[in-house]
Amino acid sequence: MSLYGVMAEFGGAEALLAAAREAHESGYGDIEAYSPFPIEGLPEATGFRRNWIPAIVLAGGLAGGIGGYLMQWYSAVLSYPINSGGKPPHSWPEFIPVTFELTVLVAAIAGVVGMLALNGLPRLYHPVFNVREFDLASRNRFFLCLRHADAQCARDFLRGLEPLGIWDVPV
Amino acid sequence: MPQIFGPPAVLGIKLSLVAIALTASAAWITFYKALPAQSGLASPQQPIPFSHKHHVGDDGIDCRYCHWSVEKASFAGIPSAQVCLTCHSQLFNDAPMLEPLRESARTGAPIRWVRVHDLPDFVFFDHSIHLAKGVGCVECHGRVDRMPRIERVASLEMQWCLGCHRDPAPHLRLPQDVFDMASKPPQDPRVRAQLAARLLPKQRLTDCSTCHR
Amino acid sequence: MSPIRLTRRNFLKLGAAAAALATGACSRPREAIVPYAHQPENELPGVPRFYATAACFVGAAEGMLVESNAGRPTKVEGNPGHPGSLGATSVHGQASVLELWDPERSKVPRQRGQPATRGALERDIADALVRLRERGGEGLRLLVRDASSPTLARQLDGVVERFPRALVHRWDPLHRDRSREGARLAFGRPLEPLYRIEQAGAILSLDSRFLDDHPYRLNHARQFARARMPRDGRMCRLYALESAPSLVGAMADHRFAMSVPAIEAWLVEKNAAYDTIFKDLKQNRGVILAGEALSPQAHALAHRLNAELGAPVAYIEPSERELRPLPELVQAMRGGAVELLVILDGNPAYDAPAELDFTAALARVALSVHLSLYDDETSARCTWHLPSTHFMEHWSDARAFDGTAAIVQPLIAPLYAGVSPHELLSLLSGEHKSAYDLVRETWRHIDWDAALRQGVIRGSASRPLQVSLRGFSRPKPAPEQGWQVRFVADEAVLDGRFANSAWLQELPRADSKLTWDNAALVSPNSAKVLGVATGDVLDILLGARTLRAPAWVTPAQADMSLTLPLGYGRSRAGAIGNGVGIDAFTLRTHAEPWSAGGAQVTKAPGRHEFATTQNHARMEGRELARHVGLAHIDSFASKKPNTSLYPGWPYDGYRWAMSIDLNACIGCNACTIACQAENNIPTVGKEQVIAGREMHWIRVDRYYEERRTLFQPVPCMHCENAPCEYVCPVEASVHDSEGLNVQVYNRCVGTRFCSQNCPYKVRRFNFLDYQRKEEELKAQRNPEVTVRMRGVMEKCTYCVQRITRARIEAEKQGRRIGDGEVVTACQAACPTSAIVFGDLNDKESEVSKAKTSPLDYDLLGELNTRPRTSYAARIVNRNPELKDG
Amino acid sequence: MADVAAPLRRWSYASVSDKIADIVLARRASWPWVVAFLISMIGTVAFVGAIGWLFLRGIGIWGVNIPTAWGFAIANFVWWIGIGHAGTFISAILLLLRQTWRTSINRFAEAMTLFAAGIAGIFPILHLGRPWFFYWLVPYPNVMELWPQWRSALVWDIFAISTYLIVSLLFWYIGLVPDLATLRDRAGTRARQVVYGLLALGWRGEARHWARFETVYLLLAGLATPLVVSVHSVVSLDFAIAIVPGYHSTVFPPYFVAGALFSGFAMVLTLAIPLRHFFRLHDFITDRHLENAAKILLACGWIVAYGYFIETFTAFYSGDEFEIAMVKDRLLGFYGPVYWTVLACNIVVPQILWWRAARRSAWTLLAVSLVVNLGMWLERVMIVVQSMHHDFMPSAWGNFIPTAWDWITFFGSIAFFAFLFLLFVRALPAISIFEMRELVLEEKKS
Repeated sequence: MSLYGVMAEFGGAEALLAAAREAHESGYGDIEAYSPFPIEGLPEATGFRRNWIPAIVLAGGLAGGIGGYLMQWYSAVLSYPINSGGKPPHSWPEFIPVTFELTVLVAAIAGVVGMLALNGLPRLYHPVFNVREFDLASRNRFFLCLRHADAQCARDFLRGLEPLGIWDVPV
Repeated sequence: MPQIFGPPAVLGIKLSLVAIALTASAAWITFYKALPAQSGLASPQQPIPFSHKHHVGDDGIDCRYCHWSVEKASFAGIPSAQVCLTCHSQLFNDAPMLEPLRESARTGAPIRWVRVHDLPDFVFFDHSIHLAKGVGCVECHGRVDRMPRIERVASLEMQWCLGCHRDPAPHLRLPQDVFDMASKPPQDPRVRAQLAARLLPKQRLTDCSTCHR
Repeated sequence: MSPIRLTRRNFLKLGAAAAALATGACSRPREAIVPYAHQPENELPGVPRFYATAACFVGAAEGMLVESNAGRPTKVEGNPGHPGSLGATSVHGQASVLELWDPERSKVPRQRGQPATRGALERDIADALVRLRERGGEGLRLLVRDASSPTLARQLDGVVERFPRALVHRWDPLHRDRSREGARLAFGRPLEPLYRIEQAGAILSLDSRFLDDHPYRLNHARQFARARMPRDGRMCRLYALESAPSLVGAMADHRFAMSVPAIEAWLVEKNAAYDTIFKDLKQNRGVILAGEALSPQAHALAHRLNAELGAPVAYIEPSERELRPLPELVQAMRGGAVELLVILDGNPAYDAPAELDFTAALARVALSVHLSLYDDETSARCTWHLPSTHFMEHWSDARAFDGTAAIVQPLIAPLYAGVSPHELLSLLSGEHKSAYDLVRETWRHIDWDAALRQGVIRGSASRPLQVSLRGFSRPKPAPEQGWQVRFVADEAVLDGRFANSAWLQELPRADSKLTWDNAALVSPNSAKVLGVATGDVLDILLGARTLRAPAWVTPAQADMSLTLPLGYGRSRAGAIGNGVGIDAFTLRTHAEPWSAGGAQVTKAPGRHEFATTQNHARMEGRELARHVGLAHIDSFASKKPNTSLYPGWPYDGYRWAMSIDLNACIGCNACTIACQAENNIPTVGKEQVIAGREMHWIRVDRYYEERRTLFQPVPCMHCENAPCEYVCPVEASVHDSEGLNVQVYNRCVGTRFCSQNCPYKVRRFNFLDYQRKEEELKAQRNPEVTVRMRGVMEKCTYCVQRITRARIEAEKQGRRIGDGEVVTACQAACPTSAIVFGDLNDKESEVSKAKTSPLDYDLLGELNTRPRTSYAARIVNRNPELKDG
Repeated sequence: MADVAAPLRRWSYASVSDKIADIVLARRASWPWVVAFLISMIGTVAFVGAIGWLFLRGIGIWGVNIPTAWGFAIANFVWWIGIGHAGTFISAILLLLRQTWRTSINRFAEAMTLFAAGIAGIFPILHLGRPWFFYWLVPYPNVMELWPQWRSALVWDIFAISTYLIVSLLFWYIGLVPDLATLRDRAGTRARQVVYGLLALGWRGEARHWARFETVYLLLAGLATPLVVSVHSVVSLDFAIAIVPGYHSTVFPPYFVAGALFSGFAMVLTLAIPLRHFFRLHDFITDRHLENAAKILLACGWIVAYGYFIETFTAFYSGDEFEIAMVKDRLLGFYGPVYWTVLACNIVVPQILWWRAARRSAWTLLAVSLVVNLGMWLERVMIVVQSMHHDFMPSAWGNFIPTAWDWITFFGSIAFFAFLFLLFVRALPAISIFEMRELVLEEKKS
């Protein structure tokens, strides 16, 4: 049977972090670490490099702001200019609030959508859920999963880290 | 922990999402088709199967013979039973399809035609001024001389009105052409300019108060 | 034949409910398009036609041009050629079209309350006549109200000819017997004084109400306005002594609130003020006007004084002949001597003098027939009630106060099974002629078509007569004991004949701004004496009769005297008028019809809630309704606004604008109701008025200042920098290229921000669905104006429908709209031409000229709203030698 | 701030998770919850009924009129929006300020924000004369070729509020995802597994996911911060751009924002105190939490007081006759009592918070917070109504008298709010679990 990876369970954040670092140094390329809360340094330890989120949010903000202003300008000046209270069609000071709101709105949506997309979520079915003990990953247990490595070596390596347990993760 | 969602479950969820999307769009399209502008009011059954094609196209009767007030009033005028009978007391005077007409003349009870070109009640349209400025009948009513049964060719939506009010020039005819079904707006830009010059400024034509009171 | 436009217009309102639920109804209901079966002559669908006619509301005819849309009378305009109108209309003239369409008008003849046929009635009458014939008409009595119709007079003669012993009586609760009697004393014959107010340099009004309910009020108003125009530093000065609040007092330069006996005493005793005033009158060709409430002796004295002054007044025959008085009739009725009583119009069971007890007497009449518009109090007590046709439904004729005759021509076939007075009379005279033939006969020798076209019969005015004074006794003022009770015709419902008119009931009364009610008017001092405030209830004991009435405190009222407007407390007026206000007729006697002394007034338990449209009477030092002394006109500070950050919008087409002359405005409310009729403005009812939701587009604000009353008509100002517009989120309140501040009803979602931000608070909101649903009333509506549904804002449009009509006509002929081609409804109705409307880009237009006046100012101009509507300040012309008043 | 979390020493990852999750997963509901829920449900029914009648008959069932065409609806709107501020303020601004004590109250504060803002959003629509056309305020291509009128503050409102709602919702939901995963993994029944499973989007807590998660969470906080300030500034512009005395005032934006936080924190306390009492959360929501909230309350109270003062001052300083008349009327006119009640509730009463004892006594705080809620609502009513009823033209002056429907709608909205909040408490973790775990870790370290 083909394996998704080999998984080890740890009791604490420090243990997981140490394990992840060691696995990384011993040349395991594809490491996944699961924890019930974010742990400082863990992503880097598992080889996480570039975070695109800020760029996406910025792009969204710009799009929202510029788009918003253009929309107002088009509708009030080009599409149907109407004399409202004797103010000029292009009353730019009064276009500011909507422009600002749209900047924030689009930026926020872009950020969230971007995050989910990059995280490949939503993903309801995932091999790791096949491990019975994995439900503790959202409570008080910490898991390390080595992928695309010879299963036997991985098991041996992990056993060296003194985990609470080791499992194969079937696909 | 056992998987909560096996691959089939996930597939099911995805499919149902697609289904929801499809039904929603379908519902919207049906709703949109039901809007007055698109709805089947375009060519309803009339109490008498009156054919503009026959009267205008074949017999060549002028619009104003029946719609007599079109140049003088906001309302074009619908011919009274008498007007019809000026001819139909001689022609087809016993045709069964004209019975409603004869009855109306007899009893004085008017014929209830179904309104085809129906504007909302907060819109005030005036036929006379449009004709006076060179907007021909055919511009809004289409080639009625080819309609066995009268039908609506324009949506009569505000955007449709605005289309002309914002840029009238291409829709203007020479005064002698306004009642001519076959006529075309003059192509010569100078003539067009002359016709357009007789209009109020665009700002006035697109004022709310031009059509709404 | 149901006119197409009618069905189309009202669909909006009918569809409202549906739309409300169906969120913008996705498919419109099928509409029928209904042509005529037989096309009437020269009738253009969608183009209104005007027909000249006339009607009597206060004793003499008011000429009018009635607008007819596809055969439906929809609006009344004045007839410029008619002396009783001069182009203006009274509030009653405007309301008469609603009266025509009132769904509660009587529709069928009734015998003792049960629907019956006209045939049966005619048989009854015929039988009675046969019996009466033998006794030469003994026991046949007729009772009429308005007798100014020459044809009617002719017919009455006919009846008397046929039945020599028949007697014709007259009862009009608003009669003018006092002035007639006064003239008889002074000149030996009953005459009417025809005042040339325009030529008067000064006026002394002795409680005359010559602008309020005088038969010649519209003509007086126009003359008065002219007289008040300053010419080379001089203008007519008005002194008013009044026992009840009146428009005259409000316009006066010197105003004295005095009871009727006090006025007569003042006239006889001649104190210092009297001398000063008399001197002024002498120097400036003044004239003295005496009111109905004064005794005949006082009238006679006034005539003599006018003669001494060489006052501009002529004397003419009264427009209607003298008939027998009511008491005689009642006596005969009580004696059982009346076999057949025919009552033509009028409502004596309700408005006859209390002590006569007309109702009881009526019970003793064998056969009584009542012809009236409504099935009212009298109808209920008569053997027969016969629905009368409305004056817009029948042929007749009528005389103006100056005698000028006019043909009353119908605009529409009778809506119900009604007959006209003429037809009923022809039944009695046995000639069985149509009203048309009868009227034609009366006017055999005139140019009939011209008479119809012009609405007047040329040269029919009565000639001024040479009169010579005779000796008569001076008035002996009754010593003032107890309270004086003053009865006045209510400015809205008159003697109650308009009690079922929602327009008039909701029309804010000039002085009190009270709607849907009448009250006992009390002066502040008297209120202190009684320990009452507005809304407290009073018990009034007069002679043997008592009345409980709510008090209304007004500074314009004389001390120790109450004013009771007549015409309320009706029991059979209809759903609108029943039980509104208190019935002052229950205190009114034949001997003291206008003012009675010796009353006892006490505070009664309980409170009464009034519906008034203006809760605050003072200006709080703000410069709103401005006035200036005649001498200081040049130093008047107009305070026109300053600069703006934004460049102004160009208006190179037309620049519509309005100017309202506060010096001319007499606060008569004609503009308010004319606007209501023209623009399909709904009435909302007493509760909604109390809630502060009245809908009038042009209101007449009333402020008190010292002893002065200031009127200020306030329509939409059509500001160029309109505060209402930039706050509207959906572009429902916007400016058009001619400077109109337009309200697009069909775009309005009802945020009401526009009203919040309107400093003038002239916007009106349909908080509920106010439009009445009766089919008859739909027929009255103006097809050129959208009927607004619930939830939308509305306001004065400068009568955009009239501007549009004029523009379309002008554009068809390829010319500009000329000055005076667009006349707004309020402007047309105004008796004093206080309102001018026109194009500011036309430097020659009336409005442009008006705005060059040194007195021209913007309301709240300091807000820089740049209103298109501006005002000319009122000019006060006080007599420097006279301190008080 | 360490001592805020001090009591957590007694707790482990597991116990924290279980304690909070069990509030939701517990089979049976506690009787106080049931009672409260029933009451709120009755109120909600009344609320819906009143709305139905309103749509049927028209806006006239309320006391609004000319001149006071705005009434309770707008006052309620402003009040609710104000309450809706504290949540995002706590979770966003305090996050940026590294105020770890926020962790245990941000979740339900955000929920409160969502519900309050949502209810606030209903009122402008109810307020319309023709509510079924409310969407005309939103730009979309249409057959009339018409657009919203961008100069109107009401259009700004639509954008401000919908933006605020959406951003708050995202912020809240993103924060929930890891906890939803916890609930998913601990859910007893199949049904709950599915529901929470779907909501959790298959969250696994993978390290890279956490990294992106934290960035976006931080950025959202950064975006939400100016948003909080902008929303009530825009709301205040509904009044400030008008020319009417009492509306037209430059102090409004800051004054409204302060007022918003004021009422917001009052509401946070109103909810937090019963919450921690009935669910025994004293270790998470400590007295220190309450005290901090109380301090903010006191501070905001003074800013609001300044607002009241400066308004009156500038009126007289300006010498504008209309402004002065308005202020005189506000103090001594028909609505004078309202003004003085407002001062009592918003300025006098909160002064008790100078005393540590008062700040640390939960029930005193609850009382104060209720008084402040009332005071702030009255303030909104005062601004909306009193400014209008005596404006430029004395001839048009009039009073606004609320009808029974006005009151039902107001109290109904409160009931509806309670209804939603009670549901939330039973359906979702009222305290952020994963952030509590972080705190536990920190406690271990220290």
